[in-house]
Amino acid sequence: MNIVEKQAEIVTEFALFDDWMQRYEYMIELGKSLPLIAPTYKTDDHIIKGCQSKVWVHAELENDKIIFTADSDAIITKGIIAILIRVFSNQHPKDILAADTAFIDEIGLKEHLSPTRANGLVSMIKQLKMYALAYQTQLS
Amino acid sequence: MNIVEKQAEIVTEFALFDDWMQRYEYMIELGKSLPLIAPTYKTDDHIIKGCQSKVWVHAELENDKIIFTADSDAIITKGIIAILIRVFSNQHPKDILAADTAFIDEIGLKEHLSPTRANGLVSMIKQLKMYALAYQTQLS
Amino acid sequence: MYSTTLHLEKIRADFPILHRKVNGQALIYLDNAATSQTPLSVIDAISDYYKNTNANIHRGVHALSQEATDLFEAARKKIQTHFNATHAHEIILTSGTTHSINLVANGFASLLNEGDELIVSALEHHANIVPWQMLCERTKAKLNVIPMTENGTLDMEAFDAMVNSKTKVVFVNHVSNALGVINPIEHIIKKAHAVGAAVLIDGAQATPHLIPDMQALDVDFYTTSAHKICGPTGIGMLYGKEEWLRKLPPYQGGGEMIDQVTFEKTTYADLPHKFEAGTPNIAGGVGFGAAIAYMNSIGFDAIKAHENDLLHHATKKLSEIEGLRIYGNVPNKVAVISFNVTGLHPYDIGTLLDKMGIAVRTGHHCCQPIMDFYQIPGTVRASFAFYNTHEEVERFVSGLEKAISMLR
Amino acid sequence: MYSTTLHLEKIRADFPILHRKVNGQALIYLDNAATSQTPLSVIDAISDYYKNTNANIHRGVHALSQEATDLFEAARKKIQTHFNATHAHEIILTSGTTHSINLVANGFASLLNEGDELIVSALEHHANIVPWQMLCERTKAKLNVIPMTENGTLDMEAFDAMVNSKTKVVFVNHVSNALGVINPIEHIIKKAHAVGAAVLIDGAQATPHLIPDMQALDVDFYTTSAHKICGPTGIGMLYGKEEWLRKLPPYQGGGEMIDQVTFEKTTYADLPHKFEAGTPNIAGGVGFGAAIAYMNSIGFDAIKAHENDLLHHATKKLSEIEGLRIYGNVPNKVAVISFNVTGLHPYDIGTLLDKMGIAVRTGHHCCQPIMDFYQIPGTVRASFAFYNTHEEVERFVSGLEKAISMLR
Ligand SMILES: Cc1ncc(COP(=O)(O)O)c(C=O)c1O
Ligand SMILES: Cc1ncc(COP(=O)(O)O)c(C=O)c1O
Repeated sequence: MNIVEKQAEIVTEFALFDDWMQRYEYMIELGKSLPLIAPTYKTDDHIIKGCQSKVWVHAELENDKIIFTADSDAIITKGIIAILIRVFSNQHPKDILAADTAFIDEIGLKEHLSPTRANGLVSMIKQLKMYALAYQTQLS
Repeated sequence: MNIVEKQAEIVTEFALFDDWMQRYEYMIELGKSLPLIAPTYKTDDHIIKGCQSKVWVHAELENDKIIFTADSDAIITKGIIAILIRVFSNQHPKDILAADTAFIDEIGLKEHLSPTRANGLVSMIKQLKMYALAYQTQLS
Repeated sequence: MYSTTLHLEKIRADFPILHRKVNGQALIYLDNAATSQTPLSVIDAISDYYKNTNANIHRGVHALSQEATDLFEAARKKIQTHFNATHAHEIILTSGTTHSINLVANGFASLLNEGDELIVSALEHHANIVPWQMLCERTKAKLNVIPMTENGTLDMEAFDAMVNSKTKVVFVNHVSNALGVINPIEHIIKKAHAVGAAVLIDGAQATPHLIPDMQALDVDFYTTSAHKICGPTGIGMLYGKEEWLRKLPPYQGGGEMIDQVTFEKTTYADLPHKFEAGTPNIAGGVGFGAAIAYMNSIGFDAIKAHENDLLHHATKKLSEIEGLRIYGNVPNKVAVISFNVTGLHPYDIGTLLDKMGIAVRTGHHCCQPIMDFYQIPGTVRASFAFYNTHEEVERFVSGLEKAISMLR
Repeated sequence: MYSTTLHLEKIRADFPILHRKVNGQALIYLDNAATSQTPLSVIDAISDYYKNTNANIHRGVHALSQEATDLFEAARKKIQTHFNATHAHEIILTSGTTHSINLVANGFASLLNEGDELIVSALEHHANIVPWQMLCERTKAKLNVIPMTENGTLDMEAFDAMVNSKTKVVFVNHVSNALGVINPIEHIIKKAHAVGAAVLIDGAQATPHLIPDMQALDVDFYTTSAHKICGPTGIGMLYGKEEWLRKLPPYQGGGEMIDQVTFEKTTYADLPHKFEAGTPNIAGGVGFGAAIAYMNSIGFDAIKAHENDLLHHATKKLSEIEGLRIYGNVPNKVAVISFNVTGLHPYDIGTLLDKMGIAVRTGHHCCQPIMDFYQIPGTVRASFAFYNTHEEVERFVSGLEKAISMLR
């Protein structure tokens, strides 16, 4: 599946829920399935700034595609990064760079999109795209 | 005349006027009759702080009564200090210290009574009373 | 189930924001330690100022300027009276607690020598740490820290042992914002004065709950922010004893704070203007005065009684939740509850409570040293004001239970 | 006889204060350079903030805190756009021009060495003199003064000769508040940059009348106060080029401006927070944004055209009065007229005008060096805004004539 298809899939899943409780419960569920970062990468230079909780992200290139792994000490944050990784992992750097993230709004997480500092979603997306940019440069 | 009588006299004079223009014209007139300070006393240590215009005041004791002289570079200020001096000059220190200054309000100069810094009336009264206090201490 | 000491329905009508919805739910505002809400009388005082009196103050001869000056100075006077300062000119109007503390710390730069000692407490807000660290860097003075104990109080034996003839300034908050614990400032002030040290008390978290008496405390500097006590943002006060304010050099240079300016030499104005450079937050000052008046119209005795009710009610209920730990759960505290639940991150709890319309603060509360002490990333902090109700406490507790069950 | 460029009746309806009486007369407010009046849209933005959104900003996870943060940051963005700064984080929200200049002057303390030179102009407001004098005292840097000429302009030949490789900072106002003269800042900036010096422009008196373009000017620091441009008191901005803001150390210590705090070592937050310690004037920031929006809804071209009309009309009328001298009566100026009448004290004129409901400012306007240059105790200053009318100019001139006849 490409990025757009994955986003559509997630939007469909979230559309099943009637209220925020179900959405958050599902997000917490997703957090538990997050492909965990190797402990050796859980260092300060893998931390994403701008979150009230700690988020570590690591990226590796496999067959010209980026594989993301991550972790967080907060479970909702873990759910959010899990959603992002489900969309962006195993994709070409250039596709990651080109992707838009309007689906976040559609799944009812709009409040996390504000560029303020309490939540880290904007910083997370930025960081994932930074990795993509780095690998993209390396590839071309 | 004692202080209270002089204040009453001034209030009576000002009661003749219908509007602020006449009052201010009379004040300017009074300013011109101000008993002028001797040039040797027109020094920085005779200046009253807190006026936008400069006001110099000098006090001398004659027969246990204080004689005030003054000057200002602004004519309205000169009028104000002239009124004060007319009331307080040639009086006993203890009477000056005891005097209240509500008559200022009665002659329509209330705005000058605000303890803010642009006009100096409050500072002037304070200064005249300081002189009175100094001489009073000297006398007793 | 409204409290008997306060007419809460009437009081809540004074605060428009308390009637709004958040995420589809009636707002329960329990973030009062971060900033308090603003009653209509304060909002109106600010609006009225701009609609009727707005002018730059001091030195203006025209009527508006005089009226605006009078309003601003009347506010200073109200603040003086409220805190029982000896003189109105001992009340410096600043932009807030942070500004006040920086003003004092900067002023001591010229009064300290290498080897002098300063004492801070482990319970301080960053605003009462960082300015002094900057001062120590500039002067090579040494910063000593009163350690905290597991229950969130200060180790006063350690403090007593720390004070000596080299001690020059002691700065401690009256009430800890992260924990709500009231510190023994009377003792600290006496002890510091015995060696000739000055004491600055950060009262940002005390003034919403009690009235500190400047003369009775005999404190050298005391500071707070209007926005913590129903006033507007951008204004606060620094109380300073006259003799100390005369000793300290001015902080910022500009208009109002000067007597004479030439390029060769500048002399400074008298108190309080020496420390109030530039156009002040005039409307803010007027709003600050209105806030003090509002709080007093409610009455601090009634405020204290009601808040204590809320505190005890909430503490009791929370204590029944398994795995919940309250930090600083001591008798001598204000209506602030800082807690964690085993295995859960404060951010997760705060996020879910927010979805239920309940506003609490999560994180380090600008007190990283306290978090380091407990080795936690932060806490959930519910802080109450006199306009909160027992029903809100109930809804908060059941909301918390729901959040916990979702997260576990 | 309303101006054709602006719908003045409609505009004046936005300002409640313009309809009040002073000393029994309709107010004519000609003290706009001291502070401008506040339109309803700004007053309402502030009230609405307190009624609907008030919360402490940044780091709060709850909805109110997020909304308040968004409002505050949207204001920053509006200001950035208005002044065409490259980045929003180059806009530091301060409590006003005085605070801004002190922030920069303090920052240079660690960047200067003995023997370095600073250049100030003879036309500056005390706010742009005193902080630098304090800096010179701390660093032993030397303060050079660009002299002024009899007509109120700067002696640019003297400036050109003054700039050299030791010059580190040049600070000049865009427009002189005492005279209204527009200074050749483009030339000053270029010349200073040629020797690697930084330039701070005090724009407090320019921003009510024109839109300075940060990128086109290539200026290093630019500052103004919201209360000069229809905004609230207690808030202002410091624009700083990113590279300079990174170079300068923080000014005040406290919450928000830190990254990590321990008693051993504290690291600072990123721009703009590094310079915004403590709870900012949140409502003030929101009001500042609303003021910028309001001014743009009128349009600066229209503002300029109308103000020039008023200026020329008033200048022509005043010039006909015997013994009246206008200081800084040059073509390149904003709508400010500073004058004296032979033999009369400005205080007397101001006092009598006030009795007629006409608010002008008298005194040294926080520019004692200019008064010393002309050897006068002060001037009468009438400063116009876009909401003033030709009728008001007429009434001001005839009021002045009446005052003069009373005083002579
Ligand atoms: C040119 C100039 N600079 C600085 C200031 C100081 O501004 P504020 O008092 O708002 O800090 C003013 C305002 O009087 C001014 O006109
Ligand atoms: C104890 C304490 N000190 C200082 C501050 C800083 O106050 P402000 O942000 O109003 O400057 C706060 C507010 O958060 C506080 O709670």
